[in-house]
Amino acid sequence: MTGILYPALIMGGLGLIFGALLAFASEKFSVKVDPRQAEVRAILPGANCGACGFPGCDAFAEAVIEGTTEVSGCTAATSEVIEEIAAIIGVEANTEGPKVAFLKCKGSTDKTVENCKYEGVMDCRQAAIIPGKGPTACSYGCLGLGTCAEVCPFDAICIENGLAIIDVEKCVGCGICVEQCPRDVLMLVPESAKVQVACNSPLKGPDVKKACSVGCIGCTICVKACPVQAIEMVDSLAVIDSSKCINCGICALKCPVKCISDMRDKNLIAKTSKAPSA
Amino acid sequence: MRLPSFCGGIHPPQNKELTVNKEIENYLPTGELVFPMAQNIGALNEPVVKKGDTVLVGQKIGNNNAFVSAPILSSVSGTVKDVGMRLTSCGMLETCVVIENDEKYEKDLSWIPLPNYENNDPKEYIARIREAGIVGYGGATFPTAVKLTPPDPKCIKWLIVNAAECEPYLNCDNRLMIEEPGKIVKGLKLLMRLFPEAVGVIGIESNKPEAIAVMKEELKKQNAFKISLQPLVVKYPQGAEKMLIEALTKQEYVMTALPADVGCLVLNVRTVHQIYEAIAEGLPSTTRVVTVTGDAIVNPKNIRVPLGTSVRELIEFCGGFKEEPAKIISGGPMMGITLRSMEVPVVKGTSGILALTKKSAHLKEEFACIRCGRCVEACPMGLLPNTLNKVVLLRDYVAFEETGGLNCIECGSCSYVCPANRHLTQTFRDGKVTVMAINRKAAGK
Amino acid sequence: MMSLLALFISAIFVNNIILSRFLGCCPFLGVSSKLETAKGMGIAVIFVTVMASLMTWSAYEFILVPLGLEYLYTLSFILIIAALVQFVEIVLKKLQPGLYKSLGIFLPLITTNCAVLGVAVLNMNEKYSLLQSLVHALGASLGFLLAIILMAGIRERIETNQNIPKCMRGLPIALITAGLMSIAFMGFIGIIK
Amino acid sequence: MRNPLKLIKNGIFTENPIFVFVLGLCPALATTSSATNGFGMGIAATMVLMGSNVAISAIRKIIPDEIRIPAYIVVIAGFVTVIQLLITAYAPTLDRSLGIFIPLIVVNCIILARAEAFASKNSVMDSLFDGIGMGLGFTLALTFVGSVRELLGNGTIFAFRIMPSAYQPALLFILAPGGFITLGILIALFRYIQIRKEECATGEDSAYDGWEKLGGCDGCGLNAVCGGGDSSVTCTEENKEADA
Amino acid sequence: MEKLLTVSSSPHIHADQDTQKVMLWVLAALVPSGLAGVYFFGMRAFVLMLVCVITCHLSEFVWQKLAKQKITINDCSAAVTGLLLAYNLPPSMEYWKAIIGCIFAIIVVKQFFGGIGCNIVNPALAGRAMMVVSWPVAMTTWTIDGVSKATPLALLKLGGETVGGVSMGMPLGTKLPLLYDLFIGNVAGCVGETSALALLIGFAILLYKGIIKWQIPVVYIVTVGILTAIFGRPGFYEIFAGGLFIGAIFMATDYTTSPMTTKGQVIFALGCGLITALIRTFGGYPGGVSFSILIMNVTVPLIDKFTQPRIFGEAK
Amino acid sequence: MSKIFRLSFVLLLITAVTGIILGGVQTITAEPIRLTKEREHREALEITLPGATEFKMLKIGTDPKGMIKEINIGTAGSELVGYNFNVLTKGYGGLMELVVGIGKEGQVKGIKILVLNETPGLGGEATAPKFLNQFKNKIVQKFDVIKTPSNKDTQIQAISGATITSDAVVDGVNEAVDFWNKNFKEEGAK
Ligand SMILES: Cc1cc2nc3c(=O)[nH]c(=O)nc-3n(C[C@H](O)[C@H](O)[C@H](O)COP(=O)(O)O)c2cc1C
Ligand SMILES: Cc1cc2nc3c(=O)[nH]c(=O)nc-3n(C[C@H](O)[C@H](O)[C@H](O)COP(=O)(O)O)c2cc1C
Ligand SMILES: Cc1cc2nc3c(=O)[nH]c(=O)nc-3n(C[C@H](O)[C@H](O)[C@H](O)COP(=O)(O)O)c2cc1C
Ligand SMILES: Cc1cc2nc3c(=O)[nH]c(=O)nc-3n(C[C@H](O)[C@H](O)[C@H](O)CO)c2cc1C
Ligand code: SF4
Ligand code: SF4
Ligand code: SF4
Ligand code: SF4
Ligand code: FES
Repeated sequence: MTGILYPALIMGGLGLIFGALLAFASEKFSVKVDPRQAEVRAILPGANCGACGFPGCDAFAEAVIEGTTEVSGCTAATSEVIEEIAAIIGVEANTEGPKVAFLKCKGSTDKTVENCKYEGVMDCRQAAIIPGKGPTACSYGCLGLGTCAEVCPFDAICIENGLAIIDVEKCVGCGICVEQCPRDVLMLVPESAKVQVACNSPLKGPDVKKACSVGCIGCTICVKACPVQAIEMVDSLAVIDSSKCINCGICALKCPVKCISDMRDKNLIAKTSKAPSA
Repeated sequence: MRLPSFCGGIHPPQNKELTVNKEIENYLPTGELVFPMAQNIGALNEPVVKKGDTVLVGQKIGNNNAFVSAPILSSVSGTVKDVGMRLTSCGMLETCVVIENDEKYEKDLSWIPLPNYENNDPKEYIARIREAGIVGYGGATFPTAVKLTPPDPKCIKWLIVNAAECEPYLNCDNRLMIEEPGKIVKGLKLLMRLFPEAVGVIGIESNKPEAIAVMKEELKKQNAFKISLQPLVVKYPQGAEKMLIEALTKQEYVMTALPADVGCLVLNVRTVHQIYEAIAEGLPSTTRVVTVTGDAIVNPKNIRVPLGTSVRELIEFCGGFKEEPAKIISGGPMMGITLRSMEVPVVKGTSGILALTKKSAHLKEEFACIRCGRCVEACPMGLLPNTLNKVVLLRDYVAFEETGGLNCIECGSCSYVCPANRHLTQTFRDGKVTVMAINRKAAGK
Repeated sequence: MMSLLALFISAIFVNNIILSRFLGCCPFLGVSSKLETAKGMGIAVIFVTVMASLMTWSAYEFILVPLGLEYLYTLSFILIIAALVQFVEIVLKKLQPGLYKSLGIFLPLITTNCAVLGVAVLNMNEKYSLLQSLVHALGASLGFLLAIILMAGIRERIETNQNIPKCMRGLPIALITAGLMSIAFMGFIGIIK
Repeated sequence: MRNPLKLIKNGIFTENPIFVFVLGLCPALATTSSATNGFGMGIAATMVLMGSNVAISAIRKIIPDEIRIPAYIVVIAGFVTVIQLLITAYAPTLDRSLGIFIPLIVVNCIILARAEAFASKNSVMDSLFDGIGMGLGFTLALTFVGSVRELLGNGTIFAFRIMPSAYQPALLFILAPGGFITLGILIALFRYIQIRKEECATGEDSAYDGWEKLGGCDGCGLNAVCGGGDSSVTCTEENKEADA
Repeated sequence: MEKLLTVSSSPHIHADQDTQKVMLWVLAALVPSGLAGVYFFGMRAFVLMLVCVITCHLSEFVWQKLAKQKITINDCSAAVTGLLLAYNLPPSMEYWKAIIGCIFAIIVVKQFFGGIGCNIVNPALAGRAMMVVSWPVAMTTWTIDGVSKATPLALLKLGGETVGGVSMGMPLGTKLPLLYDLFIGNVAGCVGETSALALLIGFAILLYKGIIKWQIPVVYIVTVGILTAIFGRPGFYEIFAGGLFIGAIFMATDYTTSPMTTKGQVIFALGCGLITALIRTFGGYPGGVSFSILIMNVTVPLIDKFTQPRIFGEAK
Repeated sequence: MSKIFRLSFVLLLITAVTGIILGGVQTITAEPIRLTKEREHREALEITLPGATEFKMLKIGTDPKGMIKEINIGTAGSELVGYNFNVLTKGYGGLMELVVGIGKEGQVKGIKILVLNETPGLGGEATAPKFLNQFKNKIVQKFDVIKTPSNKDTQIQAISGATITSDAVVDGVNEAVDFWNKNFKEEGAK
């Protein structure tokens, strides 16, 4: 009988001692952790893209709980997710309309002039530090070496014909590509703004013409054509104020060089949505 | 005796023999001249002439009142043909004043030697240097007048003339010393009036025996006992300011410091020469000596050129190409920038025009780093180029800054030696630009 | 039989707890991607292993053996280790938050670290005296520290390498690295006779 | 109750403890110098896994959170000791070749991980089948690794000579380094097949980044224990339904 | 413009050296010892070299094809690995074992880690170590012309300690070879390691071409000499025995697996020397060069971390 | 406070129940384990000392090297067959334990290796009869290891590639022989 009694006693004794010890310790030295952090983390998209400015989703979740950042700080999250997070931590979410990236350039290889050969690292940022901000004739357009495609955490960009093509279905508007593009030729636009000027060159018409056949020549026809005065010229480049634009698309029709994109244009939609993911 | 030098560095083939014995020739351009408004570090100049104006040699055509700036002066007489965008050596269209040369070279007569310059208050020099549009000719084109106004002139102990000319191929400084040593020594003497505590040091790489002999002679002739001449080890980048100061004064300073912090002021040979001309001869900064060379050029030359002359004219003056050039470079082969067209003007910073054939312009594929350590050994700044390269390509700019990437002086030594042919320096340029942009943004916030 | 020094050296190099005994592999691979954390983990393991060796040795000699309950060693050792670790963790969190931040986060991982229990069991199997047990525990955990630091150094170098085939990144390549380290460490065989 | 077959399949393939979670490495490395040893270890661990899963599931309601870990460990250690006693009594050869690794089943990360992640949340029957599945997955993996190592390092599998006798076995594979290298390569292969499968299924390049993530904290497997349990690793009800 | 100009970042000139040239020079420096090997051990040694070089190249090619990577076999680094591995095998080694060693070296040690420049241990040495561990008998059997011989180091080991007074079954009267024979390589040993003279010629070539610096080989060899002397062995004789020369000159200097800075390299060489002396004197293997270098290879990332050069202008 | 009580109680319960179960299992398995151990022990003795039917453990006298762990005396009926020596010796991978049986005349009657941590395929081959049979029925003062085929009784050919292991085994056997010579020779000769 002792063969069963002793082990039971010894083990029971050990259990009693450690149980008491741990219970005592956990009572005495308890530290509160916020369970909401895990909850928030769980519903975040989890791309760890860093666009929120924090080193990963975990850090963002912590910051949200601590209240040191806006709930909407996660650019990758859809508005529903943001509302959900807001519900968890009990604040009102401030959600603007979703945004997508847009390329202000139509200068594909067949539309632009080649005036030098580039030798060096095949990366837009690296190429942009050589004289002329890169090897393309236009110093403002897309270089087409694909830095944006590489950094996009959602595989929303691919390079075709020397141009970055954005798949608006995949793009969540995190803005990483915008930040990394050395030519500043990408911008975030409201998803609802369907008409955009696809040129980034502030140069005068003749200079633009020398480099590219689809660049904005600053003719101001669009400015005059716009029924709601949403377009103005900045340094001989047309700029559309999306808050005024009513998506009528007249400017796109009138533009003599066709450098205004109407994203409802059938060809374009077909092209962007079937863009293979790189 | 061991000549002074610095740690690291490389020994590229000099190729100076192409022009070392060619006397400086004067060239007077025939076509239109183009004057970019951006020719110096600091503020951009605004054109002060309009289309149709007539201008004289030495007349101000671009100006800015900002502290760090230097005016642009016309190098020819003629009429302003246009004020607009032209391609410049930086590869972009930039605002330029274009002047139709009337080939008369009429001078702006207000340019006369500074009266009584040897005895008056040396502070007046500074105004003259600025008005003359003088910037550093060593490559960085920093407005010299600014450089000569350190917060405390007394702390300057060394006035260093950078005559290293460590870039292969180039000979413009070398020829200037051989042909006009008097002006250089006199210019330095003038400057030493500004800095009473300072001694003058002329640092020359020992591969220029003729220049060393001539300058020594000249120093003796002029009784310049406070000026010494120091031959230096032939090693690239001996002429880089930090390396030169280390070689001559055994002092180092951190990335964020200026030479003045260790009591030094470094000026290029031609800068000193030009200062003398501006003060004593009333000649503003309208010309510069350019070495046109390279294995694609028929007849390499050293040429004194009016600023604004097109590169194509210069190359034609040298007999054109004997072989198809693969690269045309403004400056030396190590630091110079490639031109994408010959239709760009010579500017204040153009020290050479180099036309390289495919053979000598090393065009090879990049391979994986084999960790040979040559770049580390070559880097005069004590950096780890292969690591920096890796982090930039991974876009880890924070690591780039932490690893000391901002210290890089873009000398290109690492890329030169890398057997895997990695484009190291290129990535550091991106790293530096990006980190500085990030920091600026952070500071602005 | 062995002198203490020989025991110590052999525990670090020759019979390295990870590279030749395969104890503590999970944390060795899991926590070795950064040098800093590897160091923290290694130090935490040293602390816990030595403490645990002391306690398990005492429990074995003074409780189990007198009562003839040797077969309960597994159960009592692990209970002691688990309680020890959790207790230390709780206390550290409260009293030394700084230390907790640097070391404490590794503590929970150590409960299920084979190395700690393994060393305790080895001490028992080899019938080490208390002093020998402690020296052995210290040597073995130093061996763990050495291995994990070397591993972390290597992994920091290869982590970002885009040339490593995709399916090999992370753990598989870490395992192969461990294999190569283990081959190298075979060179120490026989140094301690 | 959930589909037992599914649970078992889950343990063998989808959530294979060795190849997917990369848990329980010590026995997977130390006891796989031959197929027999690997198999023996696997069976021993399976027994413990089944027992502990059932027991923990049964008492999950009465265990307070604070002493969860010690309680689980006691249960597990109990089963280990039982197995150990049985093996010593009835399979002494196995006992000798597995040596210290039998008591070390206690700290085998898989067992505690399953206790935490599954048994403490699910019914007794489900836990039993989860234990069987996981155990089988573990056993199969160990046997497989053991076979490969034995084949290369001794020319045999389960002591049957396979390689021609001219083949002088490469001892490396039954020694420590061979363990690491073989396991590393096998895991890589497993992942490669997974990636390929995904690519075939979607016709796209795989975004199979889970593997990369596994290299970090998530891959540690101790995750479940340290409280950083990732919902994608544990086998919660929602996940299962989504699976089905 | 007739033809487009090339634009690029500076510098625009480049040293006349690339990976391929470096590797070809290493191969050239290995030729003398190869000749010595063939002279002393016969044509079989030559075939062994051929087999290894071809296998290495082929496995690199096949792997890169399968993994859809850039094919880089032109850089000849695989040839260096193959040749060095062959030099480290006993002349009687079976070919199929050598082939497995080569495949291990190239695929597992080099390509798994990302190919040239990315491996963490020396591929040739790891290949050799794998073979030592796998087939210890074959790797320590030295048959020349059908006669089994002992290497000088094995003899030294016996001289150093008589294991339980057991005569190790050496042919009676076996004596240590003369220092002269040792120097020119007329002793038992691996294909390319015996002739110190030939290896020194290779060293001279490498130094002259600036492929390697003198620090690692010299510090390594001197450390071994001094330490073994301290441990009571014939230090000077010792350094010519075994694979020390080939290891110090060709293998410890492998760029990829040695530290980047000179300081780091000296530490690395000291470590190699120490471990070699320890293994030779106390260890289970007669020769410890390959394992010492492998062990130190593993520490290279840490050495590199702690011997970074001082950034110009910054205080130490 | 009640929480502490509750926690301790639950843990007590679990551990105690586990303890009881284990105690039960132990009680059941104790006997088979003892039997297995005994059987193995006896088997080893029988193999190394064929002919003997009964074994009795002897108190160990003085063994200066501490290598001898246990000595059994083997008899068949009242007839002395020989002695079994359990010897500890140090091999390549750690301690080895051998049982050496020595007959009345001092001949080695059999060897069994109980604990072996050598490399499989190398030192592991020490258990092979090819190696162990070399000792059988030899009456020798001291065995030597050689690397070539042996031609003398005293010479034992080493396992190829495992000289250290071979040395260790021979050392152990020598120790047993030595001990026999010193302590039991007279008895055996009687
Ligand atoms: C932003 C900037 C500020 C500078 N400020 C000073 C200054 O205040 N005083 C001075 O003596 N030099 C100043 N310099 C000049 C530098 O010290 C250095 O002489 C110049 O950049 C040319 O050096 P480099 O050709 O080696 O690049 C400044 C340079 C830069 C780029
Ligand atoms: C890598 C490197 C090499 C340089 N080489 C020279 C040179 O050979 N000669 C020279 O005058 N300046 C050279 N410089 C520029 C000097 O650092 C420094 O800017 C200049 O001497 C200052 O004089 P300045 O303001 O008159 O140009 C070099 C700069 C760098 C970064
Ligand atoms: C992986 C490995 C395992 C080894 N295992 C043993 C062993 O079990 N027993 C042994 O005596 N030597 C072992 N050795 C040692 C070597 O075989 C050693 O060279 C040998 O003992 C001496 O060679 P020899 O027996 O031919 O004289 C091993 C070596 C290696 C590399
Ligand atoms: C000086 C020098 C020594 C080398 N030594 C070796 C060597 O010992 N083993 C080897 O596999 N490759 C060697 N290589 C070739 C090459 O560097 C090696 O394959 C790389 O480690 C592959 O990443 C050597 C190369 C050089 C330049
Ligand atoms: S959009 Fe910008 S980053 Fe993208 S390819 Fe064009 S230039 Fe490069
Ligand atoms: S396209 Fe740009 S904005 Fe859109 S998801 Fe990709 S990186 Fe973010
Ligand atoms: S370019 Fe920068 S990193 Fe390269 S050698 Fe020069 S200073 Fe060093
Ligand atoms: S020189 Fe080139 S190959 Fe050598 S370490 Fe530097 S980057 Fe790598
Ligand atoms: S099984 Fe995970 S640490 Fe040993």
